[in-house]
Amino acid sequence: MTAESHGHTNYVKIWGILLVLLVISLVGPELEIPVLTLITAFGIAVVKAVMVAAYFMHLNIEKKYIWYVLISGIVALLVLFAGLSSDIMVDDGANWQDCIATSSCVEQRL
Amino acid sequence: MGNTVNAHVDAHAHDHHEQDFWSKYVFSTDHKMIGFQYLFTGLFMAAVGGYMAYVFRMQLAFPGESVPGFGTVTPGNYNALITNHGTIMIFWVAMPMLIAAFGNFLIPLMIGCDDMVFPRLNRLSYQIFLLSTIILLAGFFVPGGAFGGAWTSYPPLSARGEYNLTPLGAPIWLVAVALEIVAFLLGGINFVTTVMNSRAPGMKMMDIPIVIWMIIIAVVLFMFSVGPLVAGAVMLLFDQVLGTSFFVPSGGGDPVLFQHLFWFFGHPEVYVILLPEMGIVAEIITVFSRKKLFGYKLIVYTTFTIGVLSMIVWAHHQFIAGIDPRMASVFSFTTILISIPIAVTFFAYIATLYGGSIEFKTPMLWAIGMIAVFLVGGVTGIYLGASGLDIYFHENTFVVAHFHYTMFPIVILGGFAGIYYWYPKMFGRMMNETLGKIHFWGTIIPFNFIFMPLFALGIGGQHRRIYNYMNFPDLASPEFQDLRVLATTATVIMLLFQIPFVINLFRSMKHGEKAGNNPWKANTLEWVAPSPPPHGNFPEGMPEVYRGPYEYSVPGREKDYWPQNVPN
Amino acid sequence: MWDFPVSAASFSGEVDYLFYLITALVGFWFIVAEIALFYLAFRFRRREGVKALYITGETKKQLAWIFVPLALIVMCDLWIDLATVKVWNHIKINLPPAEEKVRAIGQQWSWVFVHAGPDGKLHTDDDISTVNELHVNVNKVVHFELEAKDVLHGFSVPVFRLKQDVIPGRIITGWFKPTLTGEFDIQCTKMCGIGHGLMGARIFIHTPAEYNQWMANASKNPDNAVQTIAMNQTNSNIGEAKWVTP
Amino acid sequence: MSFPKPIATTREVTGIPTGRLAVWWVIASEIVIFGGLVTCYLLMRLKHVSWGDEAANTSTAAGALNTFVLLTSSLFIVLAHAAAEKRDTVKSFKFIWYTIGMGGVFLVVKAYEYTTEITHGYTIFKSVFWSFYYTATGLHALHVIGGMVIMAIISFDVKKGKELQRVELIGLYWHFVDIVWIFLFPLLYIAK
Repeated sequence: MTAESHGHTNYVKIWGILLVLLVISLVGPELEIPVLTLITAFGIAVVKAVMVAAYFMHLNIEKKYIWYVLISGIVALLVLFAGLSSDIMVDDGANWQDCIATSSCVEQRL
Repeated sequence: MGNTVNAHVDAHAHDHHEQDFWSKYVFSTDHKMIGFQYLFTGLFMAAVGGYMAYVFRMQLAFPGESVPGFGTVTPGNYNALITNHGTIMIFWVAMPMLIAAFGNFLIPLMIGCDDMVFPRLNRLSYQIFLLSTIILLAGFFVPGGAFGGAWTSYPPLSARGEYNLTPLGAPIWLVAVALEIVAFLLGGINFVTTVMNSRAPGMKMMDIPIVIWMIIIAVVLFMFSVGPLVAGAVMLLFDQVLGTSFFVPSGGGDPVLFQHLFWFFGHPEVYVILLPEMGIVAEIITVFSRKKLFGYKLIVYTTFTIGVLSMIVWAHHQFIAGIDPRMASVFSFTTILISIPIAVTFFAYIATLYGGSIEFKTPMLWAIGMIAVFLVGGVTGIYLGASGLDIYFHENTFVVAHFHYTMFPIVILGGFAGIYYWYPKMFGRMMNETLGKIHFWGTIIPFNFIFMPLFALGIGGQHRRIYNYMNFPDLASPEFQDLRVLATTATVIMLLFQIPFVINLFRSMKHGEKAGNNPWKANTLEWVAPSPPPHGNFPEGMPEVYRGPYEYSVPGREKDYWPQNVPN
Repeated sequence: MWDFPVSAASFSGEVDYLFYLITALVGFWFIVAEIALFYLAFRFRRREGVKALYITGETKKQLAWIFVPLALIVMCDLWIDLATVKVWNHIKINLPPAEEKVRAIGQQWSWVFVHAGPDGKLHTDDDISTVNELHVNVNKVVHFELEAKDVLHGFSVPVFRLKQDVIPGRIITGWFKPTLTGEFDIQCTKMCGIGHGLMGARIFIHTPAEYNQWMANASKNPDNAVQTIAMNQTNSNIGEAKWVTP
Repeated sequence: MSFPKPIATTREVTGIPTGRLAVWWVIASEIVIFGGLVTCYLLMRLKHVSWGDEAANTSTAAGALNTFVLLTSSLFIVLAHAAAEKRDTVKSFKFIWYTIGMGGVFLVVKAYEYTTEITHGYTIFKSVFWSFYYTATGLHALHVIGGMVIMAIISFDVKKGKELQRVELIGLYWHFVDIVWIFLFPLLYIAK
C-alpha cells in the first residue's frame, strides 16, 4: 500500500467530518423524537464506523476478500440475533410467558 | 502482531548445532515439535477422559460399589466425572489432536513451507493450552470438588455456588475452557494466515490437499462461532465470581440466553472437529486405494456448504429447552437439510473406492472403520433432528449413543488413522502392523458393544446423567441392568486394547523399520521431506507444485503415483 | 430390549410412528451405504498386476452417481420434515382445551405438583400440593404449567413420550391426555445439581372413581407444603459429599 | 530480537502482507466477540423498556468526550502510519506517543465516570443493564490498555527505523477499538 494516494490532508478532513457527525449524534436526541434519535444515534454510528474502516483502516484500497471476511462475521451476528429474538427479546411466545415480568411465578430461592 | 507478543524470548530456532533439552522439546518454535506437544497432551488427556469413563461406567453397572482404582462414587463425583469427561474429550482431546496436532504438523509440510508464519505465536498458543489443561485438572483438587453441571454448563446451576455446590470448581472449569478457546483462536489465526499466504509456488487453491482445506474451513468456522460464547463465558464468570445476574432470572437475567450462546458455538464445534478428520480420511483412502479423490472440487464446495449450514442449526439442541416452539420447526428443517452435504461427502468417499487397488494397511482399516461407524452416528442424527421425535429422545441415552457414534469415529478412529498414517513422517520409522491391527479390532468391536446397548436403553426411556438408575422404578429392571453391565464390560475391554497402541507408539520410535521419505508412495508434499523432517522441513530446497494432490494411477505413467512437486 | 415403554398418552403413538418412519427411510439408505462401502472395499482389494482406474469424479456422468441418490435422499428428508412438523405442532403448539389443570414446580431436588382441588381451579385455597406424586384422571386433557424455583429442570414422562424443560422465571404450558391407568416414572431430565439422579417422581393415572377418592383424602390432609421444605433440606445434605481423591 | 523469520512469513500469496492479513483475522474474531456481547445487550434492552431509565444515569458528556478522544487518537495513529510509510521515523514515533497519550486521556475520563457512577450506587450489581455497561466498557478499556502497551513497545523499534510495518498493524487494531466505541457510545449513552 502506498502513501501517495492518501495524503496528510485527507486524514484530517475525514477526522473533521467524523467530529461533525459526532455533534449531530449528540444534538439529535435533544429534539426528543424517538425515530430521529434512532437514526442520528445508530445511523451515524454506522456511517462513522464505515468511514473509519474505509479511510483510516484503508479498506477502500484493501483486497476485496477482507471485506468478505469482516462481513461474514457481521452476518454471523445477524443470524445469532435472528435466532435469539423469539426467545430473549419478548415477554411471551407460544405456550410460554416470562413470569417475572408479570410476577406470576413462584418466588425464586435467591 | 505475533512478533510483538513475546518478543523477549530469545530462541535460536535456526541453529543447526545440538540444542539443549529445553529449547528443543519445551520452548521450541518448530511447528512439528508444537504439533507433538499438542499430540501427546491430547493423548494424555484422552487417557484421563478414558479413566473417567471407566469410573462412571462401573458405577452404572454396579451402583454404589467401590470402583477399583477410584473408590466409592458419590453423586457429586459422578456429576464431576461426566462433566469433565465430556469437556476433556471435546476441548482437550478432539481439538488438540485433530486440529492443533495434525494442523501444526501438516500445514507447513503439506503446503510446502518451512514453518508457520508466526512460530512464536504458535508456541504461545500451546503454552496457553497447557496452562488451561493444568487449570482444568486442578479443579479436581479444590475444596468442593470439580464442576459437575454437565459440559453444557447451563446457568443458573453453573452461575451460583449455592446451586451447584462447587463454588470453586465451576469458575476454574470456566476459566480453563475460556483459556483453551483463546489458545485455539491464536493458533487458528496462525493456521489461516499460513495457508492463505505461504503456499509453495505453483500451489493454487484447488491444489491444496483436502485435509488442509478442511482444517482451514474448520478453523474459520470456529472463529466465527466462538465469539458470542467468549462474551457469554465472561458474563457467566462474572455471575459466578462477582454475583451479577446475566443469566440468573431472580436478578433479571435470562438463562436461555446462555443456552443459545453455548450452542451457537457448540453445534459448529461438531463440524469443527468432524471436518479435519474427514480430511484425514480423504488422504488415507486415496493413498491406499491408489485412486484420485472422487469429485475434489465437489467436496471442497460441499465443505463450505456444511460450514455455512452448521451455523444455522444450533437450536436443535434446545427443541424442548423452553425456546419458542415455533422456532423448532425452522431448526428441524435446517438440521435435516445438513444431512445432505454430509451425505455428498460420504458418497464421494465411498465412490473413491470404486475401481481402486485397495491395500488394507492399518491406517486404511481405521479410515474404512471410521466411515462405517460414522454412518450409524450420521443416520441416528436424523432421529434427533426431527423435532417431534426429539421430544422423546432429548436428554436420553439415545442421544449419548448417537453422539458417541459420531464423536468416537471422528476423534478416536480418525485420530488413530492419522497417527498410524503419518507416524513414519513424524518419527522416521514404521509402526508395527500386527499390533496396529490388534488395536484396531480390539477398539472397534467393543465400541459397538458399549453404545448399541445405550440405543436400546434410550428407546426404553433411560435418561442421561443419572448416577444410579435404581432410583427410577421403571428403569430398574434386570434386563436394563444387564445392558448396562454389557456396556461397562465392553468399555473395560476397549480400554485394555489401547495398551497395544501405547506399546506400539513408543517401541516403534526406537525399533520400528526405517521408513524412508515416502513409505506409502503418496503424492502430497510432506512425503518429499525426509522422515522425520529436520528444522526447516525441506533441506533440498523448498518444493514447487505442478499439480493437484490426488494424481494416482494416471494412465500412461509407469508409476501409480505422481507427486505434486515432480515437474513431469 | 429395543422396545418403547408402554404408550400411555393420546399422542405417544404418533411419536412412535415417527420413529418407525425414520427407521424405514433412513435405515434403507444406511444399509445401501454400508453395503456399497464393504462391497467396494472387498471387490477392489489389491491384486497383483491390476492397476486402479483413473476417475476424476468431475464429469456429469460420474457425478450422477452422487446426485441421483442425493435427490432421493432429499425427498426422504422432506417427508421426515413434514411428518415431524405435524407431530411437533400437535404436541407442543396447538393445545386442545383443558379439562384439568395442574402446576408442576421443580426445585432442587424434588417436584411439587399443585392439583386444582375440588373446585377444579388453580390458585385457590383448596389446591392440593403433593411432593413427587402427580395424580391425574385417565382420558382427560391435562394442561400442566411448569415452573422452577432455582435452576433448570426437565419434566419428562417416558410413557407419554413427553418432555419439556422447566425454566426459572418462565411459565411453560403443555398438555397430555393419558389413555392408560397405572403408575409410571416422571424423570428430571436436565442436570440440576448433585441430587439430579434422585429427582424422580411418579405419575398416578386414575379412573374417575379412584381419582375422586384420592382427592377426598388429600383435601383432608393438606400438610404437603411443609413436607416440601423438609425434603429440600434432606437433599441438601448430599452436598456435603466431597470429591474423593483417587 | 534475533528471532529469524521463517521463509513462510515472507511469502505473500494473497498479495496482502502476512502481518496485516493476520491482524484482519484478529479483528474478524474480535468482531464476533464484541458483537456477541452487543447482540445480547440489544436483545435484552429491547425486551426491558425500563433499561432506558437506567441508561439516563450514564454521562453523555463523558461518553461524547471519550468518543472525541478516540477519534482523535485514530487520526494520530493513521498519521503515524503515513509518516512511517515515508520513513519519517521521528514523526511516526511522535504520533504513536500522541496516540498513547489520547488512550491515557480516555482511561482517565473512564475512571472518572466509573468513580462517579459507583459512588452514586450504580455498581455492576445494580441491575443487568449496569452489568452489561461495566462488562462492555471494561472489556473495551482492556483493549485500549492492551493497544497502548503494544504501541509503547513497538515505538522504540520504530524510532530506530526497524519493523515499520508494525505501525500499520497496531493502527488497524486501534481503529477497530475505536469502531467498537463508536457503537458502544449510542448503545450505552445516547439511547434512553
